Amino acid sequence: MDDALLSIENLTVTYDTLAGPVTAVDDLSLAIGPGRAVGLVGESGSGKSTVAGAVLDLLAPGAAIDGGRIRFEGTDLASHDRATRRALLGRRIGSVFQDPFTSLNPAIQVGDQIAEPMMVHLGVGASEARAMTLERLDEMGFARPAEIAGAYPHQLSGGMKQRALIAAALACEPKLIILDEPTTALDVTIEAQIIDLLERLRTEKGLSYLFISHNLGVVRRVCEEVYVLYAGRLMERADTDALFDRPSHPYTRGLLASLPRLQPPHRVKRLSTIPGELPDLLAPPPGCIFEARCPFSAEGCDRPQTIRVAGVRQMTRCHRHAEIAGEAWPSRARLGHDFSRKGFGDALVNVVGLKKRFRMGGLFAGIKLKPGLPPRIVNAPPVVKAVAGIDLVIRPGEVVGLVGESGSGKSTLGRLLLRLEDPTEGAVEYDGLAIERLPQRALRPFRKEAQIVFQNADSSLNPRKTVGETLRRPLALFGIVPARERAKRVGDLLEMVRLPRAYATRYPHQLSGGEKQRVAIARALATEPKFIVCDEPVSALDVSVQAAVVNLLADLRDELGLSYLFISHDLAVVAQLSDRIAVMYRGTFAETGTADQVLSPPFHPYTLVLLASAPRVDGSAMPDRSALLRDAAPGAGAPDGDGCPFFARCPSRIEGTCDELPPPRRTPAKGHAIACHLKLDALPTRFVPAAPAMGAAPGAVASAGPE
Amino acid sequence: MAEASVDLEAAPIAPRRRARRRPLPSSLVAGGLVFAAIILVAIFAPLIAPYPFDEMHIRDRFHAPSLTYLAGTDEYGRDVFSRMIYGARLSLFMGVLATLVSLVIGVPLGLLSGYMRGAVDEAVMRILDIMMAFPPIMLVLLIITLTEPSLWKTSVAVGFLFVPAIARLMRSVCLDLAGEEYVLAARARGEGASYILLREILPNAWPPIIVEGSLRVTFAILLAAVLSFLGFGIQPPAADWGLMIAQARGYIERAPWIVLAPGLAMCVTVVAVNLFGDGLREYLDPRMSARRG
Amino acid sequence: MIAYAAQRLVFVVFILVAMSLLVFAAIYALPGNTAAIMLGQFATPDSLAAMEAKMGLNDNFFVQYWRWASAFATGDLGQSMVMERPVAPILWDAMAKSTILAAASLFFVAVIGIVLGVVAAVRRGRPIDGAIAIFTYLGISVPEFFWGIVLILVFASWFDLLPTMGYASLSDGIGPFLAHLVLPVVTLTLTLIAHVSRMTRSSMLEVLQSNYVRAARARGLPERRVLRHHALRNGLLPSITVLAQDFGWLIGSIVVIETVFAYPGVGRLLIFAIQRQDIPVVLAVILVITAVYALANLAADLMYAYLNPRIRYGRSVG
Amino acid sequence: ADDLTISYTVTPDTLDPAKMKTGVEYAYSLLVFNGLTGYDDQLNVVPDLAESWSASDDLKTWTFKLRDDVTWHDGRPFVAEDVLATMKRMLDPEVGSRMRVNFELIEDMSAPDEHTVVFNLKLPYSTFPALFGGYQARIVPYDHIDTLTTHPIGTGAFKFVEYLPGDRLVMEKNPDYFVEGQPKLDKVTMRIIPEFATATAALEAGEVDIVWDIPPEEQEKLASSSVAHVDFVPTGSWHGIIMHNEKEPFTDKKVRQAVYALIDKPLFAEIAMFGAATPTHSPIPPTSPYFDKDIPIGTADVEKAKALLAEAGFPNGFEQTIYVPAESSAMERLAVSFRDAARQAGITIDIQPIPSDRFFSEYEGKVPLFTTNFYGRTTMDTMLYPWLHSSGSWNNNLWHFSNPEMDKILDDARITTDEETLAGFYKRVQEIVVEDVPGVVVYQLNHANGVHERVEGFKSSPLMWPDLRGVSLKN
Ligand SMILES: Nc1ncnc2c1ncn2[C@@H]1O[C@H](COP(=O)(O)OP(=O)(O)OP(=O)(O)O)[C@@H](O)[C@H]1O
Ligand SMILES: Nc1ncnc2c1ncn2[C@@H]1O[C@H](COP(=O)(O)OP(=O)(O)OP(=O)(O)O)[C@@H](O)[C@H]1O
Ligand SMILES: [Mg+2]
Ligand SMILES: [Mg+2]
Repeated sequence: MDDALLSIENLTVTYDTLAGPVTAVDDLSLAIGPGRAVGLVGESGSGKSTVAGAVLDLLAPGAAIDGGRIRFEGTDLASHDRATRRALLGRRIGSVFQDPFTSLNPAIQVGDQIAEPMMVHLGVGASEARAMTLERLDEMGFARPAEIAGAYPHQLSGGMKQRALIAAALACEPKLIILDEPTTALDVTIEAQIIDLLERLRTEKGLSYLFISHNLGVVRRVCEEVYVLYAGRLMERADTDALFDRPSHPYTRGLLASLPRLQPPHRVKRLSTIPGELPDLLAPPPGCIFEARCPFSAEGCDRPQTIRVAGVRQMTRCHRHAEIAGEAWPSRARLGHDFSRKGFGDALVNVVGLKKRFRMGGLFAGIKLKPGLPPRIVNAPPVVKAVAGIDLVIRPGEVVGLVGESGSGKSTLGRLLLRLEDPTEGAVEYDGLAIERLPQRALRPFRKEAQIVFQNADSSLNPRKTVGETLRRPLALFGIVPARERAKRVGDLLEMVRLPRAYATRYPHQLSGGEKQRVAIARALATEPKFIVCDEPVSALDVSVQAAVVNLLADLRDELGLSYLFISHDLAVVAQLSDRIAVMYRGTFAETGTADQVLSPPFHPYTLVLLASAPRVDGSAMPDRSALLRDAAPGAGAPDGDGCPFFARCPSRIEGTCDELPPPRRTPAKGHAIACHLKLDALPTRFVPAAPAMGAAPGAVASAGPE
Repeated sequence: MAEASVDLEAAPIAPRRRARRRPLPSSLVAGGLVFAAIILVAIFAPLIAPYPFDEMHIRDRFHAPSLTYLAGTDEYGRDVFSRMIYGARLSLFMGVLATLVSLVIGVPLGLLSGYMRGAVDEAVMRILDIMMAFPPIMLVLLIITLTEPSLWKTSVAVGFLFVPAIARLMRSVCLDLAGEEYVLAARARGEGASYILLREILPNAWPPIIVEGSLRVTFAILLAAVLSFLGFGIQPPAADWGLMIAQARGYIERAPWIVLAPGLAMCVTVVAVNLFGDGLREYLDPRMSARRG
Repeated sequence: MIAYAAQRLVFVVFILVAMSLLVFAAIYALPGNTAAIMLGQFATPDSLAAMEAKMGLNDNFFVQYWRWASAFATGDLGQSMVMERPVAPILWDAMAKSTILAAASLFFVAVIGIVLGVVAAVRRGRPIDGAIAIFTYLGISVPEFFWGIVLILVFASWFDLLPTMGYASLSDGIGPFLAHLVLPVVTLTLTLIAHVSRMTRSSMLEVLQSNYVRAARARGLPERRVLRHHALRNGLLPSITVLAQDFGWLIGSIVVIETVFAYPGVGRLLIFAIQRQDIPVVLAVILVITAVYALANLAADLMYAYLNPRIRYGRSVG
Repeated sequence: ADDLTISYTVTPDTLDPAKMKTGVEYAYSLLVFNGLTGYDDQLNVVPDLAESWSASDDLKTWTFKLRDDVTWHDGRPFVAEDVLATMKRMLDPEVGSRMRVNFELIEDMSAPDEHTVVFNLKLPYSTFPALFGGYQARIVPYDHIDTLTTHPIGTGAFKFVEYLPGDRLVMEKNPDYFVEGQPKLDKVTMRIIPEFATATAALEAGEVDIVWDIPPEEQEKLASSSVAHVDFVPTGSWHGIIMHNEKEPFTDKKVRQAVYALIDKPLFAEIAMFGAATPTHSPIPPTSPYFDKDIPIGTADVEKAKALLAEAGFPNGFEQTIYVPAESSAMERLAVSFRDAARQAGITIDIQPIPSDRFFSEYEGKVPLFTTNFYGRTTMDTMLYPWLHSSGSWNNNLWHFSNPEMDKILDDARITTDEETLAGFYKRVQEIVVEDVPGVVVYQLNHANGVHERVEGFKSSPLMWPDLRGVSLKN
C-alpha cells in the first residue's frame, strides 16, 4: 500500500506506569488512502487516542513507541527531524483532540487560535486570516461567528469548543485529518451539519480522515472503511457496510448489539452489553485477548493469534470467525421495571421561572465611550441568556432527559439545579427546600443527595489525586462506609463502571477519555445520591461501556428510586433511559413530555429536526434536513425581543407573530407541552416540512389532546 | 445491585504487589543529602569545629588558610572554618524559621482570599498591601527598639515580612485553580472551604509554594546579612554567615578567605535547598515521568 | 473592570491614609523623638523641653497627626524636622533617582528572568537547565552588598572600566549617565533574577504539560510560537505576581545598593529619616513608596485579568 | 579648574552651624564660616574673625576686637551685631546647640561699637577665647538666620553652592576671603559615600581626592596604592569602656578596678584599631604636655581582677550586656576584645549593637555598660571638667562619677593660670582616674585621611578638620 497517504505498520506503544509498562497499542497496522475516510472504533481504553498521538508525535510523557513505522506520503515520519515533522502538522495533517474542554488555550480568544495556523502555514495576513476564520466558524454552524471568535474558551459551551477545534483543524485544509471523538459534545443537528461538511471536503478537496469514534452511527455515515480495536490490538478491519452488516469478529457484533435504538417502547428494555472488562494490559493473555468476554469462545481460543482474511477486504483476528459466521450476539436483555403506571410521588426538584445570564467578551468588551462633556464610559458588555425562563419538575425515581442544541443552556441548567451557579432569577426547590438562596453551608445535606457528572470528565478530576483518592473522598465525607471497607468499596465502584480495580492507583492523566468519564460517574454514585445531573455522561464512551453504564443507571433508578436529569445529545440514549424528555432551545424548553410523547407526533419543529438528524446505524438514508431548517445558522434566534427563539430557523414560522410574541404552550396531551405559535393541528407530524400555517392566531390555546 | 457488580470476590484486589515506587528525582536526592549534611553540621558544630567560634588568636590574625586554620583566620585571629560551621546554626535557624512562619501564615491567607474572592479577598489583599508596603527596615527597627532583639524575634519578624509575598502568590495560583472543574465538583459534593482549599487546590499549588519556599529560606538568610550590613544584625561575636560576610567585606582584598568561606557555605546551602525544592516539586507531580519521550 | 480599577484606585487612597496612621503611630510608639535624637547626648532637660515644644512633639497624637495630615492633603509635604528644609524637593529628587535604578533593574529582571525561566523549563533536565539554575542561585548565594563591592573592585578599581559610585544626571551626557547605572543595576538584577526565573520555570513546566499546548503543537505551530504565544501567556501569571512583589523587595535591596554605590536614592533617605525619627520625611517617603507599590499590585491584578480571562473582578452581570 | 572632592560617610543633618554634631558638618562649616578664634596645628588659640582679645583681671569680662575687612558672601560687611545675634541663638534652648552648655557661663554681652564685643561671665574662666574656636561657635549673619539651613551665607574661604542631601555638598571659592592667598581651590565637593570600600576604590580610581577619617581596617588597602596614601595624626579623641557608677555592679569600686585590670590597652588598641591608636589613661592625650608617662599603661592582670571580684562578692563573675553604637566597627571590636578578656575572670558579656542615633539618645549614660567615643577638646578644662567633675555635663551622661578631690582640683584649675600648679593638678587627675576608675579610657585615636597624590598642602588635623584653605591640586 505504497500509495497510502498514511500507513502505520506494526505499531506498538507502551506507557510507563508505576505498576509496570502498559502496552496500549500492540502491533497495529493501518493505512489510509488519499481521499479516504477510515474509522477507528473500539472500546474505551483500547488505544485509539494513543494511535493518534503516535502519528502526531504528541504522545504523553512516559509513552514510548516500541516498534513499527509510521509513514506519511511515503516517508517514514521517524526519519524527519522534530521541526520538519512539526511543520507537517496543521498544514498536512490536521487533528482534533478528544477533549475539547482543555484543548483550547484559556487565555486566547477562540478566533485567534483558529487564525493562528493559517497565518503560520499559509502566510496570510492577520485580517485575511480573520476573515477566513469567520468563514470557517460559519461553516461550523455558528450563528454569530464574530462573537464566537471574540469569546474566550470558558465562555463557550462544550459543543461550541468542539466546533471551534474542528474549525482550527480544518483551517489550512490539510490532506489528512485525525479526528479523535470529534462529535462527543455535539448535538445531532450540528453533528449532522459537520458530517456533511466533512463529506463535502472529502469529495471536493480530497481530504482523508482518520476518524476515531465510538459513535457507530456517525462512523457509518462518515467512513468507508473501519478498523476495530480492542485492548490495543486490531480485531477486525472491513469496509463500512460489510462491517455493519456482516461483522466477522464477535467483539464487533457485541458492539453493534449494545447500541440503543430510537424505536419505542423506551426505557423498559435493558441494553445488551459485552460483559466483563478490558484485560489487564500489564499482562495481556497470550491467546485471544477477547476470549474472556467472548460468548463464542471455545477450546483453542487461548492459542496465539494472527490477523487473517475473513472476506472481501475484510480481516479479522478470531480463531473461530468462520464457524460462528451468522451467529447473533446472544441478547441477555431483560426487561427493566416499569414505573409508568405507578406514577411518581411529589416533586423532588421543582424549578420555576429559572433564568441565568452571562456576560461575554474580553477585558474591555462592551466598554464604550459615550460622547458628551465630559465623555462618559459606559460598561455594557454583551450578555448571553443561557437559561431564559425554565419551569421543570423532576419526581423521585424519574428520569428527565434533556436534549437540545449545543449552547442551548443544558449544562447551565444542570448546574443551576445543583446551585453550582447562582441563578439570575427564579426559584429552585429540592425536596421542598428552596436552595437557590441558601448559604452554601446549609446545602450540605442537599449535596449528599444531589450529585453531578460533569460534561468534561477530564477537568473535573483533580490531576494530583489518584482515582482511588478521588473515589474514597465522598465515601469518607458522608461516612458512607467505614474506613476499612473503603478500599473495597472503591474497587466495587470501579467495577460498576467497568474499570479494573487496579485503576485505583492511577492518576487521571494515565486514563483514556472514556475511562475518566467512568471515574467521574463512579464518583457521583459514591455518595449514594437520590438525584444526579448527568451531563453527557456517556458521550465519551463506546457503545458497550455506554450500554453498561446506561443499564447501571437504569438499575439504580429502578432499585433505589434515583432521579436523573440526563443531558445528552444522543436521542437514542435519552430515549432509552428517560421517563420524560425536555427539548431545549436557546435557554427555553421547546417541547416537554413523556419520552413517547416527545418522540412521536405532533412535534415541535425543532424536535423534528433533532429526530431527523440523528445518525442511524442501519445505514438508512437521512431525511433532507434542508427542508426542515431555514438557512440560518444554529443558535440563530429571534431578534432580541420576546419572539420565539427558533424563529430564525423555523421553516413554518409566521412572520409578524413568531418574531414578536413569545410562543404559547400547546398541550396536545396531558403532560405534553409544545411551545409554538402553530396550532396543534398545524404542527409537523412526519419528517417532511409542514406547510406554514398561515394566520395562526397568536396565543391561541390548544385543547388538551386525547389521553 | 447491577449485574456489573457480580463476582466481586473473584476479582483480584488491586495489584499492589507489582506497584513500584516512583523513583526519586536525582535533584531531590542530591539537594536533600547536602541539606541534611549541612543540618547535621549545624547540630554537631561543637564536635566538628576545630576551635570555639569566638576564640581569638591575636597573633594569627588574617592568617591565610593552612593546616592549622583550614579557612584562615579573621581580623581577631578567629578560625574562619569553625565560625563557618557554627554559622550554619544561626543562618539555618533564621532561614528555616522565617520561612516556616511566612508559609504557615501566608499560604492559608492567600488560599482563602483567592478562593473566597469578593469582600474577603479585597480585605485580605488590601491589608497585605499595607503590610507589604511597610518598609522592612522600619519593622525591624520597631522590633529592635521596642524589645531587646534576639535571633528568634528577628526570624519571626522576617517571616512576617514575607507573608504578603507568599499570600499574594498563593492567591494568584488559587484564583487560577479555583476556576477548575474539579473544584466545582468538590463544591457539588458539599465540601467545605477548608477541604477544597487544603485537599483539592493546595496539592495543585505545591509547585509555586515549593519554589517560593526554598527561595524564601535563601532570602531570609540574605536579609539577615543585609540587616547586619545596615547595623541591625546579630550580636557579635556570634557567627552568622551573613554577619561574617558583612563584617569582612572590608577585607576582601587583604584576606579574601574571610568572606569566601561563609559565601561558599551560603552558596552550597542555597543550591542545596533549591535543588531539593526542584526535586520535591518534580516528585510531587504525577505527570512527570521517569521516562522521557 | 474599569469600575473595578477605579474602585481600587480609590482604595489606594485609603491605603495611604491607613499607612500614614500606622507609620505615625509606630514612630509615636518608639521611645524618644526627633528632639531627643537631635540633641543626643547633649540633651539637657530645658533644651529638650524647648525643642519639643517648638516641634509640637508634646501635642496629643491626633493633634499631631491632624496637623500633618491636613497640610499633606493640600500637597504640602512639610519640612524635614532635622534638615529644616522642605521635604518635597529632596523626596522627588531621591525618588527620581531610585526610580531609574528600580525601573532599569526590574526591566532586566523581568526580561532576563523570564527568558532564563522559559529556557530552563523547555530544556528541563538538560545541562542548560542546570547551568541556569546555578547561575541564578549564585546571584542569591551571597548578599547584594558583597556583589556590589566585588563588582566595584573588578570593574571600577582593577579594570577602571566604569565609575565606582554615584550618579550622573542626563545633563552630564548619556554616556556617563548609563555608565553610572551599570554596576548597581547589574547587582540588583543578579539578586532578583532567581526569584522570577525559578517561578517562571516552575509554572512553565506546568503549562507545558497542558492539553492546549499539545493541541497548539498539533496545529503545527513552530515551537517558538507555541512557547511565546500559548505557554507563556498562562505560565506568566505567577511571574507577574513575583515581579510585583519583587518591586517591594527591590525597595529593600535598594537601600543596600544605594549605600554600596553611594547612590543618593530614596532608600537611604528613608533610613536617614527613620533613624532620626524625622516624621514628615518618613511619612512622605513611605507614602510615596506605598502608593507606587499599591499601583504596582493593581497593575499586576489587572494584568492577571488580561492574561487569564477566567478571572473577572467585580460582580458578574445579574 | 582646581576642583577637589572629599568623601564622607554620612550626609549632613543640618547646614546650621549651631546645631552641628558630625564631622562632615564641621568640615563644611569651617570652610564656609569663621569663628572669632581658631587653632593652629599645636592647638594654640589664634585670631580668626577677632583680631585680638583681652580679659579683665578677674577673668570675668572679655573684650574682643573684630576685623573690619571681612564681608559676608553676599557682600555685606561683618559687624559686631552678627556676633551678638550668633551668641543669642547659641544660648537659646530651642536651638539646641551642643555648645550651649559651654557658653552658659556668659552673664551678658554687648557691642560698644561695630567692631568690638564684650562678654561678662558669671564666673572667672581662663580659656574663654578657646570656646570660640569650637565647631558650633561659627559666626552667622544676623540678617540671614532664617535661610541658614537652605542657603547659608558665611564669611569663610568657600561659598555654599548647593546641597543635595545624601549625595553632595558643593562649595566654591570665595574670591574676597580675608586671608591673602587663600583659598587656592576653585571648588570643593563633599561627596557622601557611605561605604568605605567604595570610597577607597573611588580614591584609587581618582574620583575622589580625599577620603576623610578612614577607619583603620581600610588603611591597609592604601598602603600598597601608587596613587594615594594615608595621612594621619594623633588626636585627643578617645574610645572608652564606660561603667555607670551608680548602677550595679559598678557601684562597687572594686568591680570597676577589676574591669580596669582586665583591660590590656595595647592589645585592645591593636585589635580594635589595628594599631592606629595610642593607649592612655584619661581624656588627656599622650600628645599633651600634661600626660603622665609615669603611670604604667595597663596590661591585663587576670589574677588581680579575680581577686578584686571575689572581694566585691563576685567570685564567679557576673553577666552583663555591653551596648555599642552599631555603625562603629572599631568600637565593636573593642567590645569583642573586652568580652574575650572579661571571660577570663568569669564575667560573661553580651554585646548588643544599637543604631547610633538611638544609642546616643536612649542608651548612652542610661545602661550600666557601654562603649563610646569622644572627640578631643582643645583645652584641658573642656577635656576634663565635663567628664570628671561631679557636676560635669558628660559625667552625668556617662559614668556618674563623684570624687570630692577631683571636683576640687578641677574647680581650682579653672582659675589657675600658673603652669606649674596646673601640671600638678593634671598629674593628680590621672592618678585618681587610674585609682578610682570612673570608666576606662582605652586609647586615643589617630585621625587618618586617604589622600590622593595630586593633592598638595593637605595635613590631617588633630581636630579632624580637613583644612582645605591652603590646599591645591597638582595637574
Ligand atoms: N499516560 C498514560 N500512562 C499510562 N497509561 C495510559 C496513559 N495514557 C493512556 N493510558 C492507557 O492506555 C490505554 C489506551 O488509552 P487511549 O487513550 O489510547 O484509549 P482510547 O482508545 O482513546 O480510549 P477512549 O475511547 O476512552 O478515549 C488505556 O488503557 C489507558 O488507561
Ligand atoms: N461562564 C460563562 N460565561 C459566559 N458565557 C457562558 C458561560 N457559561 C456558559 N456560557 C454561555 O451560555 C450558553 C449555554 O451554555 P451551556 O454550557 O449551558 O450549553 P450546553 O447546552 O451545555 O451546550 P453543549 O451541549 O455544547 O455542552 C452558551 O452560549 C455559552 O456560551
Ligand atoms: Mg481516546
Ligand atoms: Mg454542556
